[in-house]
Amino acid sequence: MNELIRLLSYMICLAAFLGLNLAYLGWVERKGAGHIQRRTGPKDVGPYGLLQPLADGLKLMSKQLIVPANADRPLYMCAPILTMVPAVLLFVAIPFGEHLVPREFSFGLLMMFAFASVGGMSILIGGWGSGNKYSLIAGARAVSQNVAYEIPMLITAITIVMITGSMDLNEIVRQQGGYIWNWNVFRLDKSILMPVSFLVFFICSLAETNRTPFDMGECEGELVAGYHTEYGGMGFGLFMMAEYANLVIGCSLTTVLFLGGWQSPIGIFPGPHWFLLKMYFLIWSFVWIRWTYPRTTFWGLLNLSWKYLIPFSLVNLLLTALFIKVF
Amino acid sequence: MSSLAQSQLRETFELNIGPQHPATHGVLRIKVVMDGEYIDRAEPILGYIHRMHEKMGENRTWNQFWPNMGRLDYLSAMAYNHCYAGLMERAAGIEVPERAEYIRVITAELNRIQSHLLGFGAYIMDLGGFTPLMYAMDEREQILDLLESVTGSRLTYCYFRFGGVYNDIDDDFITGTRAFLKRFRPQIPMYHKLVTGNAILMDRLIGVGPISADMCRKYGATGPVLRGSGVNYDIRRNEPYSVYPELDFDIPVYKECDSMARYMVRMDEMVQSCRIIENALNKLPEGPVMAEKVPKALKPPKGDYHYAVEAARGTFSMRTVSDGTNTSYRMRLRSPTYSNVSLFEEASRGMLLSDALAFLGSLDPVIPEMDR
Amino acid sequence: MDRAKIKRELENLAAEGLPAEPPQEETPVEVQTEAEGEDKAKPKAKKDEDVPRKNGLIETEYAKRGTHLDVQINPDQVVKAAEILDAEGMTLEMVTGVDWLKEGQLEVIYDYSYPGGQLFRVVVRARLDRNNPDIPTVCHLYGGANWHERETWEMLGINFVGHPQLEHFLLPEDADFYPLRKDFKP
Amino acid sequence: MSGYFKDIITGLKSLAVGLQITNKEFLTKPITLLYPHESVKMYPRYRGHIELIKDPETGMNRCICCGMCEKGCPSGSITVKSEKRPGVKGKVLTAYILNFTTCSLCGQCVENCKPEAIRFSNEYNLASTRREDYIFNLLEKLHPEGIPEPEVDPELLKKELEKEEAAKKAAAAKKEAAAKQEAVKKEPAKEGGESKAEEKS
Repeated sequence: MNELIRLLSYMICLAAFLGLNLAYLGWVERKGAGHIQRRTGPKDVGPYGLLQPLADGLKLMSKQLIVPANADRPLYMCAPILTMVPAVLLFVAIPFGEHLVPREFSFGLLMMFAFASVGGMSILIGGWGSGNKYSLIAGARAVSQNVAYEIPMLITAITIVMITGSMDLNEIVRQQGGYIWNWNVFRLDKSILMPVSFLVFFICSLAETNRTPFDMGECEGELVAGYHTEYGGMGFGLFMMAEYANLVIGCSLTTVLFLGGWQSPIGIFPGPHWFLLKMYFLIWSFVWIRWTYPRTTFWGLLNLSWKYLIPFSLVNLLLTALFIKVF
Repeated sequence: MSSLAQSQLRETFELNIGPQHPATHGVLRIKVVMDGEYIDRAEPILGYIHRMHEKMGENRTWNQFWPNMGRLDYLSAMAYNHCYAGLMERAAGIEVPERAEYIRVITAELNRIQSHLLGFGAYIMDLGGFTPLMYAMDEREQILDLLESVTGSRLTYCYFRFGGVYNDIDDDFITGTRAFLKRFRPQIPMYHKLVTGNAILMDRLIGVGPISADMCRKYGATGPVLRGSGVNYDIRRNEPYSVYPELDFDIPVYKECDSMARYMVRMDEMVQSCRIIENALNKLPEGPVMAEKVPKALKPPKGDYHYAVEAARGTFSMRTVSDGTNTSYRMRLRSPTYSNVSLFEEASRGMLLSDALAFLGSLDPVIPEMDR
Repeated sequence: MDRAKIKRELENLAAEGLPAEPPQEETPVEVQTEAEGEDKAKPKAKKDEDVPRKNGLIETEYAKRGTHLDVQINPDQVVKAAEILDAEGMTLEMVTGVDWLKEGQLEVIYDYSYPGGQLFRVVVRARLDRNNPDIPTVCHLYGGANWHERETWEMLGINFVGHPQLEHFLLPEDADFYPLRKDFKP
Repeated sequence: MSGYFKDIITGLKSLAVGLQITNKEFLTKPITLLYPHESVKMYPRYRGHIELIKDPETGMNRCICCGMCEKGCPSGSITVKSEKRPGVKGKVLTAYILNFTTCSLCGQCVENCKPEAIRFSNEYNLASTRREDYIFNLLEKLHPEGIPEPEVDPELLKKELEKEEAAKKAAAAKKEAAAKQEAVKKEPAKEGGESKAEEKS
């Protein structure tokens, strides 16, 4: 009974946290973009435009859902929901604080990767189901991109598993306690390439979340709006929210694996606030990157993965194995 | 070309890029036969914004044709005004006061910077970077304000007249222009740092869309496209008009023939335009801005006349056949984008879709000018 | 680019196409200069000007016309002319048509310029019969002529024989009129 | 191989430079002009739609109804309606209609206007969903409180009346004369006709 209440309260809290994040990350992005571009961003709806997400949501919800004539109706309808489900589900495994975990899995990392690949699948379904050539190209691109970037991401994650000897996310964080040099990014004693592997993981999470410069799935310069060209109203809204949910997940995972999760950099007052601080800093860097760089080409993207990221992560894996064996 | 394209078992599909597409800047439509991500054949389809300016020229008096000149290339309307003024002055033998010519050059060059700024911003936006567009727009607004203070309009200028300009520039404009130049000059290195030097952008532009000098010649491509292919051809130098021979500037030429070269030509041209403006402001003579004795109803003698100027996108030339009346018998407008885009079909064969759009952006098409 | 060579070859070409009577090169030049030098208020030599020009080459004054050479040749010689100019590195800037309703003729104008430093502009023109406006295409020499010829066909109904794609371009697909012809009434 | 690592390093460096620039811009103040809350500075030469100029002396427009603006307009957007009034010198403008939907603001009308009766206005924030709202009667715009009647010059009126009178008289006299003449003419014509008929017969 106790467990049930705990789970229920977690569910409610997570839903609230998620909802707030999804709504206000959009606001953060627009405001950030505005200020980076010498503009002000949303301003008129509420103070500092803070009610803008509400207005946007209302607008999206009041729109008619249109199914294109030559769309595959069931696929078209279920794709936005399918993107949202894994994104929400993944929050179950994330340790926000030492005791603030909805559910502690001993294989949390594995579950993360398993569900994350469903996201790419749903993009393909959405692109295919729309019956639009642009969407189809976008869907095909998104899948090959996800596949290409999951490899270095997984290999890098394996090095962490090798260092910590655990797949439990909370356990991984626990091992990074103490001071800042105990974070996995700076664990040069385990592998001298650790900062590089952090960079690899960071780039991969950029690519996995379909963010600029890797937004091949929706590059508007070429494919109009990519896989969600045909979606309007809440269909589009769900895709957009899923993007932000994936953003939160990606940044949380990076925080957990490399930046010590809820651990404090100075050794005192560890707790969820550190986690959120780190996560939001990463999210901000995602936004910052998005409004700074142009998009790569599809070929450039695959080149980066196969020529740079995968060799680096493999070398890193070998080095780590060597270090662990020798020392 | 992809190995797929060469194999027997290829499956192609048609993709319709445009007329409403974020990368076509207006209403250009390109019918593409795609082979996966590769372009098998691309055919630009024009005419979505065709307004038949040439026929309008036959129905309006010479004076009444003025507003049309601002509506061809709405981004560098001054150069088009300049061409028409030059054409009719050549035909009717009108001497233009020197001050007027200097004012024409200053405004036309300001307009050229403005056009290149938007071209640069929009091009980077095509490539996915949204921020440079906003910075470029910021600078562009300054120019538009300056030009508005003189001409009264922001985009579709109708400022030149046969024998001079509509009204004189004032001291506010001169100080404003100087202040703008001072403010604008350091921006270009910033653009280079933010955009040109960016590894992602270099990856996208270098070696993309090669056009040889000979291909440019065959297709009549001009402007930054030609100069990006290593040909030093600029009407301002090679067929000097107005007071350009008296001014001090260089013609940027790049030999790489790729999209990056064309992009760099535009960036360097902005610097050169700054030089021209500064130079012209220093040399600006006093005097009237309108020639005396310009007849209200112009009737150039019979025959046909030709005049060419360097617009922001290349050679804009006009050929008019006059039959001695107050309207033209035939007015032909040769727009640079028309020729520049005509080589897209040949050059884009076997290109990746994303490269092809990067290539199209490097041609910097302005659709209303192309369709006329 | 060799100006003298271009001039000589084009002159020969124009002379080739002339009918058997001896070519009078001097007269058109005079007419032209006379017309230029005249005060526009009183067009005196009106009688002479209304007659269509004879084939042949005229050296025009750049400051007044914007061109250096003005050649009128027979329609079947335009490809030859394009070959001559192409060999010298000239570029085809535009192709235009003019409808001379009174004379019952259509005129095709080719504007050539030189993109290699020197200033040199050549106009090649050919007069066609209005009822039978056929002229060979120069597409195979100049790729850029493709669109220009297509437009000229569309606007004036000049049929470029051998053009790969004479389809509607700027006008709607079902347009069955030639808007730039002088007898076109919308 | 060294090129491989060099590429990575220069690439990362260029990316970092880009981030630096955008960060700097993020921290500087935005330049947006918040349009509906703040208004744009208008230049005196701004070309809005044309308007009639009020003569400070008479409080009337200066239009002499020559129709040059109407003729010069490339798009035929201007219609000038005028009439002759007794006792007023020249024609009187009754309506100056500008069809702003077709106007291209080229300024031919302003240039053609000899008495400088029209100029560009500074009005820029016109908005409407109806086409008819852009067909302005500039005379009404000049006098929103109602179009004043032109002043009648009594002397001119007198003169005109006299003239009219004289003209009437002259006309009457002419008529009479004409009638007389016709009567005179008719008879010989009749005669002629008859004679002709006679000849024919």
